[in-house]
Amino acid sequence: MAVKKLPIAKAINESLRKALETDPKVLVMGEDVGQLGGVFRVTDGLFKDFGEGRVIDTPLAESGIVGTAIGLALRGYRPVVEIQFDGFVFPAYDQIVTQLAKMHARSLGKIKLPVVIRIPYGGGIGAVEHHSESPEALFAHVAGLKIVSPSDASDAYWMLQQAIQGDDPVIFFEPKRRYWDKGEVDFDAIPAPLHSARVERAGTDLTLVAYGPMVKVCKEAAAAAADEGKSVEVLDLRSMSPIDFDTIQASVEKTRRLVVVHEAPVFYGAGAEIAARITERCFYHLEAPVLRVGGYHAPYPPARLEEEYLPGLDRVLDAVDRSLAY
Amino acid sequence: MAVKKLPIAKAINESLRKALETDPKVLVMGEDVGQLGGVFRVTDGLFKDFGEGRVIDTPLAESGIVGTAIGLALRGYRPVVEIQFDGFVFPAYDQIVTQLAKMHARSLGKIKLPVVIRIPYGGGIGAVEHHSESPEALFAHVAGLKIVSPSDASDAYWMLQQAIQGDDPVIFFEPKRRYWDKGEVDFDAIPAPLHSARVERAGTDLTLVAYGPMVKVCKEAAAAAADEGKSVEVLDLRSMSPIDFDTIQASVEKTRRLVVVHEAPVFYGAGAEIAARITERCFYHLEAPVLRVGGYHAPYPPARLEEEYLPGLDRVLDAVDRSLAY
Amino acid sequence: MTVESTAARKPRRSSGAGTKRASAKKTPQAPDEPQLVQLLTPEGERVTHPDYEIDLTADELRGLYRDMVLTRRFDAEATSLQRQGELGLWASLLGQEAAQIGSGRALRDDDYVFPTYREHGVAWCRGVDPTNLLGMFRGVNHGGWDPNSNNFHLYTIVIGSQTLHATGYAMGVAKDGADSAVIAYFGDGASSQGDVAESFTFSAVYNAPVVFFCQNNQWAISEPTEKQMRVPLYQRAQGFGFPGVRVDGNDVLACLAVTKSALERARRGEGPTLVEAFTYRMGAHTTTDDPTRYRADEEREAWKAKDPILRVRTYLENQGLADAAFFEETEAESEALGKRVREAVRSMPDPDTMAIFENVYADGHALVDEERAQFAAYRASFAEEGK
Amino acid sequence: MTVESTAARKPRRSSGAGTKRASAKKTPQAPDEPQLVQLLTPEGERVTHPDYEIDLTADELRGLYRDMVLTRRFDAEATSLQRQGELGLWASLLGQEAAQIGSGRALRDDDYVFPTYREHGVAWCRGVDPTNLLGMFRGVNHGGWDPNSNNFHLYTIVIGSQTLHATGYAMGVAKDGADSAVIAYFGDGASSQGDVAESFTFSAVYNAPVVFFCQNNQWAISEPTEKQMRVPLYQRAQGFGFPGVRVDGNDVLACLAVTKSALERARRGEGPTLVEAFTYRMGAHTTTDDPTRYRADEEREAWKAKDPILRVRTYLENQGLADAAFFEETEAESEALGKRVREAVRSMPDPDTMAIFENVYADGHALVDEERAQFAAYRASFAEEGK
Ligand SMILES: Cc1ncc(C[n+]2csc(CCOP(=O)(O)OP(=O)(O)O)c2C)c(N)n1
Ligand SMILES: Cc1ncc(C[n+]2csc(CCOP(=O)(O)OP(=O)(O)O)c2C)c(N)n1
Ligand SMILES: [Mg+2]
Ligand SMILES: [Mg+2]
Repeated sequence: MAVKKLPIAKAINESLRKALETDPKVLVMGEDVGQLGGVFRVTDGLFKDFGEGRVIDTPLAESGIVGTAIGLALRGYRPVVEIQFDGFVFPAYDQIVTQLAKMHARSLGKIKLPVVIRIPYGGGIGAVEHHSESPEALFAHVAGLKIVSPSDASDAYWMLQQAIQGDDPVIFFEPKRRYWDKGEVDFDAIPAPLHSARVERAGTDLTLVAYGPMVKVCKEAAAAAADEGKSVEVLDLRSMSPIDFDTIQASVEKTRRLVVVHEAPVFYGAGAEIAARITERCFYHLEAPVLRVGGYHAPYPPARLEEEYLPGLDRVLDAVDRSLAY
Repeated sequence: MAVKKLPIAKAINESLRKALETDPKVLVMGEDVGQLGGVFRVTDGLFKDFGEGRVIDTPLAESGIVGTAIGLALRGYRPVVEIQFDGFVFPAYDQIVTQLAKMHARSLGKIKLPVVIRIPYGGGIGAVEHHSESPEALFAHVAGLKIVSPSDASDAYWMLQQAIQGDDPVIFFEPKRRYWDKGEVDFDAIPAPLHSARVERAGTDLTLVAYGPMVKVCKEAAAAAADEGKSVEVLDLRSMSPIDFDTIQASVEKTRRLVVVHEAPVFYGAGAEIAARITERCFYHLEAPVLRVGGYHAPYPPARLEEEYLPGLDRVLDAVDRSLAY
Repeated sequence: MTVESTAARKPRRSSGAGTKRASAKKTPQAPDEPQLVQLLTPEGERVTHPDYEIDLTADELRGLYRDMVLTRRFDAEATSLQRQGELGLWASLLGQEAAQIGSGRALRDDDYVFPTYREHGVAWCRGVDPTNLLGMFRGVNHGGWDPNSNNFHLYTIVIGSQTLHATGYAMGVAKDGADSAVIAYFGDGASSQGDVAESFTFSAVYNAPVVFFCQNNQWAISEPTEKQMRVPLYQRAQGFGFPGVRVDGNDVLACLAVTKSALERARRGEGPTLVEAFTYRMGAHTTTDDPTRYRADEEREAWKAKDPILRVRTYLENQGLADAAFFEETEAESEALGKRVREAVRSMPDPDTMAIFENVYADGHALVDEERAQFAAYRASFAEEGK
Repeated sequence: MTVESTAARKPRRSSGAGTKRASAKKTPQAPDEPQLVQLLTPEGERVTHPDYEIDLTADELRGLYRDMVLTRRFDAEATSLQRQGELGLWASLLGQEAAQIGSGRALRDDDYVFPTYREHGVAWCRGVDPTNLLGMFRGVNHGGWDPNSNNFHLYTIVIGSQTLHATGYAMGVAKDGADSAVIAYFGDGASSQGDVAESFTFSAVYNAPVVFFCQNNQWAISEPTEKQMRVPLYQRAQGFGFPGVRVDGNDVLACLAVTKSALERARRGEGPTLVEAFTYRMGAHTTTDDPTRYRADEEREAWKAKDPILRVRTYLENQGLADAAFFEETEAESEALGKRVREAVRSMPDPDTMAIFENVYADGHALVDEERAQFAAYRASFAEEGK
C-alpha cells in the first residue's frame, strides 16, 4: 500500500474499511450508509463487502441511532455512527451529552463507550438550510466527549483510525466541502497523537489557528501575506477538545500575535476559548489582542449569501492586518 | 402593591400571575406545573386560578412541550414553558436550536415566536445527577435565542415580565439554589432594559462579572476583599445573549482587571466569550489577563462533592488575588 | 393488482398485530381493520367504499385533473431548472400528485397546513405562488412566503419537527373555539422520529383537531419502509388512541374523501386521525440522489401503471366529462405555467448581502447590530479601495 | 373489583381502538384483545389464564414472598434513612414489589436489565447489594455498581433514554447469536418520550430480543396517565408490530409468567414484547414529593386492598405452603437486612474530593489533567496556610 493520493472522502472510506477488517466489533451505522453508500458516498462499497450485519442502514431517527449505538457499545461493539448532516445531529443531542458523554464517569470507569460519531459539517456547498452548520462548540463545552476535525486526507484516514481505536466517545467532524480535495495518505505512517495541533506552515510575525475546512483558507492567506512580506505561521488545531494549547502557546511566544479562524459563529465559539486561554498563558508576549474570524451571530444564510458569510481569504487577511497594526 | 419582600420563586410566581392576568394569550405549560404547582412550587396556585386552559400539565416529553409551544405561538399564543430541571432540556434541544431559534429568520420576519423557556439551573441543592447543570453556553452560541438569568427577586419578577412581553424566544435561567432568597420587588418600578448589565457594587481595583447564582458569591467576595483593603466592583451580567459589553468595558477601563465567574464549566463557557471580547476592547487597559472561575471539565459531581466543585468565596478570592498580583 | 398487494414487499408477521398481505378482495377483513380505501382504480374505474363516499361535479373532477397536471408540469420545470443550474436542488413530487391534490383540496381556507419540503401540490391548492417555492431551492432564502397569507407554513427540512408545530397550532385552534382543522404532512421515513410519536401523544391527550397525513412513498432516500416499520403505518394510530386509515395515495378521489372525513372529525372535536397515503416516489429523492444505486427499475414500472393523473383522465374521457378542448386547454395552461416559472426564476434577484443580519431577532440584539456595522464597514473598505 | 375496572379513571373512547372498560368477567373480549392477565387475585385466590400458566414449587412461592418482603423492608429503611438525613433523596417502590420481583425472577443470569431509578426490587433479584443502590441517593456517586457484574445497568434518571440502550444491547445480543434477552424498565410517564417510541421502532425493525416492561403506576409525579395517553398503553405495541400485554402488576405470579413468556419469545428470535404492569405507586414520587397536593386518599386506599405481598401470604397460608416459622424467619431476616443497610449507609465514606476529575475520560484529556493539577495545588495552598 504505502502511499496513495486520495480525496478526503475516500480516505475516510478506506479508514472505515480498515477498521471493519481489523476489528470484528466495529460497526458502521446511520441513515443511507448501506446500500446507497451514504449521501456523500463516504461508506461506498462497505455494505457490499461487509454485509448488513456490519454496515447498518438505520431508521430515520438520530436519537435512536446514537442511543442504540450506546447499547451496542455496552455489549462490546465499537459503533461508528454517521449523522447525515451537521444540522441533523440535534435530535441526538440528549443521548450524546447526557448519556454518551457521562456514562464512563457515572459508572466510576466501569463502562467504556467507544462510539465515534461522524458528522459532515460546514458550508460552502451551496446547500439548503441545516446542511452547512458548524456546531462543534456545542459539543466541546461538554465534558466526556472528544472533538476532532481533520483538514486533509492523511489526517482523515489516521485520525479516524485513532478515534475508533480509542475508548472514549469522539465526535469526528468532517469538512464536507473538502471531501473531494486530494492528498497523500501514507498507510504505513506512525500518526501524530490524535489531539495534537500541527504547524502547517512556519512563520514569525503572526500565528493563524484554524481547523477543518478553514485550514486551507489560512494557508492561502499565509501565502498571500508572504507576498506582502509578512511571515505568517499556520497551525492546524485538529482537536477542539482537548485543545493542544502548548503548541499554540509556543507559536504565539514566537510570533506574539494570534488570529483564530473558524466557520462557526464567533460568539461563544472555539475562538473565544483559545483567545481566553492563550491570553492568560501569553499575557506578556502578546502585542495585540487575539482576534477572531468566523461566522456571524445569525443562522447560516441561504446559499447565495454563503460566500459573503463564510470567512474567506480577504477576511482572514483583514484580521492579519488589524493584528499587525497594533 | 408598591413594594413587597419576596423569595425569588414567589417573585417568578407573581410575574407569571401578572402575565396571565394581563394577556389572555399567555399560557404556562410544562410537566407538573398545574395541579402540583411545579416541583419547586413556582407555579403554585396558577392552575387553581386560571384553569387547565391556561396552565397546562403536559405529557412527559420535552421536545413535545417546546414543539407544541412553537405551534401555539404560531397561532398567536405566548407560551411560557417550564423545563423541570436543567439536565432535562436536551430532549428539546433540536426544537429549540433548529426551530424556535431560526423560524423568525427563516420566514424573513413574517413569523414571531414569543416563547419563554424557564429553566431552574445550577447546583448547590444536594441533588442527584442531571439536576444541577448550567448549560447556558450551549444556548448562547445559537443565534435567534436570547439568554438571561436573574440573580434577585426584583430581576426575577421584571426580567420575566420583559421576556414574556418581547417577541423573541428567551431562555430564562432561574438560579434554583436562590429560589428561597428574599428581596424587595417594586411592582411599580420602571425596570432596566432586559439585556443590560448592572453594577451591583462599585469598586476601583478589579471587576468581577457574574450572573445568576454566582452574583451573591461575588458580592460576598467583594465584601471580604474590602476587609483586606481591595476595592472590587461587581457586575451582574443578567443577560448572556446579548452581552452588555459596554458596561463591562466601562468598568474594566476603570479597574483594569477582570475576573469572570460562573458555575458552568469554564471550557467554552461564557467567561471565554467575555474574556476574548473584553481583551479586544480593553487591550491597552488590562493590567492582567482576564481570569475565569467556574466549573471544571467534568460532569457535575455527586452532591457530596459539589461544595468543592462549585466556585465559592475562596476560589473567587484566589482569582482576585492572582489578578491583582500581575 | 391492487395497490396493497404490491405493498407487501416482504412477508409480514401473521400475529395479532393484524396485518393483511394480499388483495382486499381475497382476504376477509376483520371488522375493525381499515381497508385500503380506493374510489378510482388504476384503470379509471369508479368504485365505492362504504365509509368514504364523495359526490363531485364534472367541474370539480376536471379541477382535480387540472391541479394535478399543472402541479406535475411545475415540478418538471423545477427539475429541469435545477439541471440548468438555476436551482441548487429540487425535491420532486412526481407520482404523489393525487395524495397532495386530494388532501389539499379537502381543506378549507381557514385550515392550516404544515408541510415537509415536498408538498408543492398542496402549496398549489393553498394558492401559494409556485415561484415562491423555488426561492429556498435556488438558495435565495430559507422560505419565501408568508405562512399566514395562505395558512401554509414554511417547508420544514428537519424531519418530523413540523408534526409538533401542527399539534400545538391545533391545540390553539381548539382553545380559540374555532372549528378549523390542521394538517401535518410527513413521510414514511419521518414516522421513525421521536417527534412524530410525541405529536401523536400530545394530539391524543389534548384531543387536538389535527390530521396527520403521511405520504408513504415507499422510500426514505435509499431506505425502504421495512427499515422504518414492521407493520403498515396506519395501524400505529390506534395504539395512541385515534383512528388510522390507509388510502390509495394515487387515487385523488379517495385522498380527497378520506382527508375530508378526517378533517371533519377534527372539526367535530373528535381529535386526530392518521391518514397513510400509499403512494410512490417516482423520481429521485432529490436532484442529487441516484436511485439506481438502491432500487430496481421494475418497481418503478409497476407503479407507473398506477399513475394518479392517467386514471382520472381515463375516467373523465370514459364518462364523457371532459372533451378534447379541455385537455388541450389544460395542456396550454401548463405550458404557460412552465414558462412563467422559468422566467420568474431566471429573473429572481439575489438577496442583498446585508440580509445575513436581518430578521435574526424580532426585537434586535446588540451583537447583531455590532456585527452588521462591522461588516458594512469592512465591505465599504473594499469599495473605497476599488475607487 | 378487578384491577382493570379501577383503571378506567375516565370514560374512554369506544371506537375501533378497542379499549375495554369494565371487568373482564362482564365484557366479552374480542379474540385478539389481550386480557388483563391475573393468576392470583387480591384475595389470594389462584386463578388460571389460558395463555399464561406457571407451575411453582412451594419453595419458589415462598421465595417470591421473601423477595417482596425483603425488598419492601429495604425500601422502608431507605425512606427512613432519607428522613434522618442520611440520604439526599429516595424513590420508593412501595406497591410495585410484585411487578419488580415477578419480572426480575423471570430473568436468566445472562439476560441484561436496563432499569429506571426505582427498580430496587429488580436489583435485588439480580444480586446487586442493596447498599450499592444507596450511593447515588446519598450523593456519594452517580451509580455505585459494576453493571456487568450482575448484568444490571446503572439507574437512568433522564426519562426514557435507557430503552434505546436496551434496544442497542439487544441488537448486539442478536448479532452475537446469543439466546439471552434484554429487559428495559420504564414508567407510564416515560411512554410519552420520543426515545421510547424510537426504541419500539428500532427493536421492531431489527427484531431485537428485548422486553419493554412498563410499570404503569398511574402517576408520573403529579400527572395521572390521562396526561400521557388516551388508551391503555399495552395497545401501543401492536401499532409498532409487536405484541403488548397488560398484566396485573400487583400479582407476582402473573408478572413472572408474562415476563417469562415475553423473554422466551425474545430468545426464540421473535422480537420485542411490551408488558404493561398495571400497578400503583403507593408512596410519594420521591421523598421530596407531596402527593396530597394532587391525589385523593381514597385512591390509595383502594389500591391498598390489592397489596402484592398480602395476597401471596394469604395464598401461602390458605394452601398450607408456609408455616408460622417461615413468616417469623422472613421477618427476622428483613429486620437484619434493615440493620445491615442502616449501618452500611451510616459508615459509607464520602468520596475523595479529587474524584471530581476521575473517569471523565477513559484515555485521559489534557484539560482534565491540567485542572486536576491546578485544583490539587489550590487545595494544597490551604493546607499550607493551615500549618
Ligand atoms: C432529522 C433529519 N435527519 C435526516 C435528514 C436527511 N433527510 C432528508 S429527507 C430524508 C428522507 C425522508 O424520508 P421520508 O420521511 O419518507 O420523506 P420523503 O423524502 O420520502 O418524502 C432524510 C433522511 C433530515 N432532513 N432531517
Ligand atoms: C427527560 C426528563 N424529564 C423530566 C424528568 C423529571 N422526572 C423525574 S421522574 C418523572 C416522572 C416519571 O414518571 P413515570 O415514567 O411514570 O415513572 P415513575 O416515577 O412513576 O416510576 C419526571 C417528570 C426526568 N427525570 N427526565
Ligand atoms: Mg418517503
Ligand atoms: Mg409512573
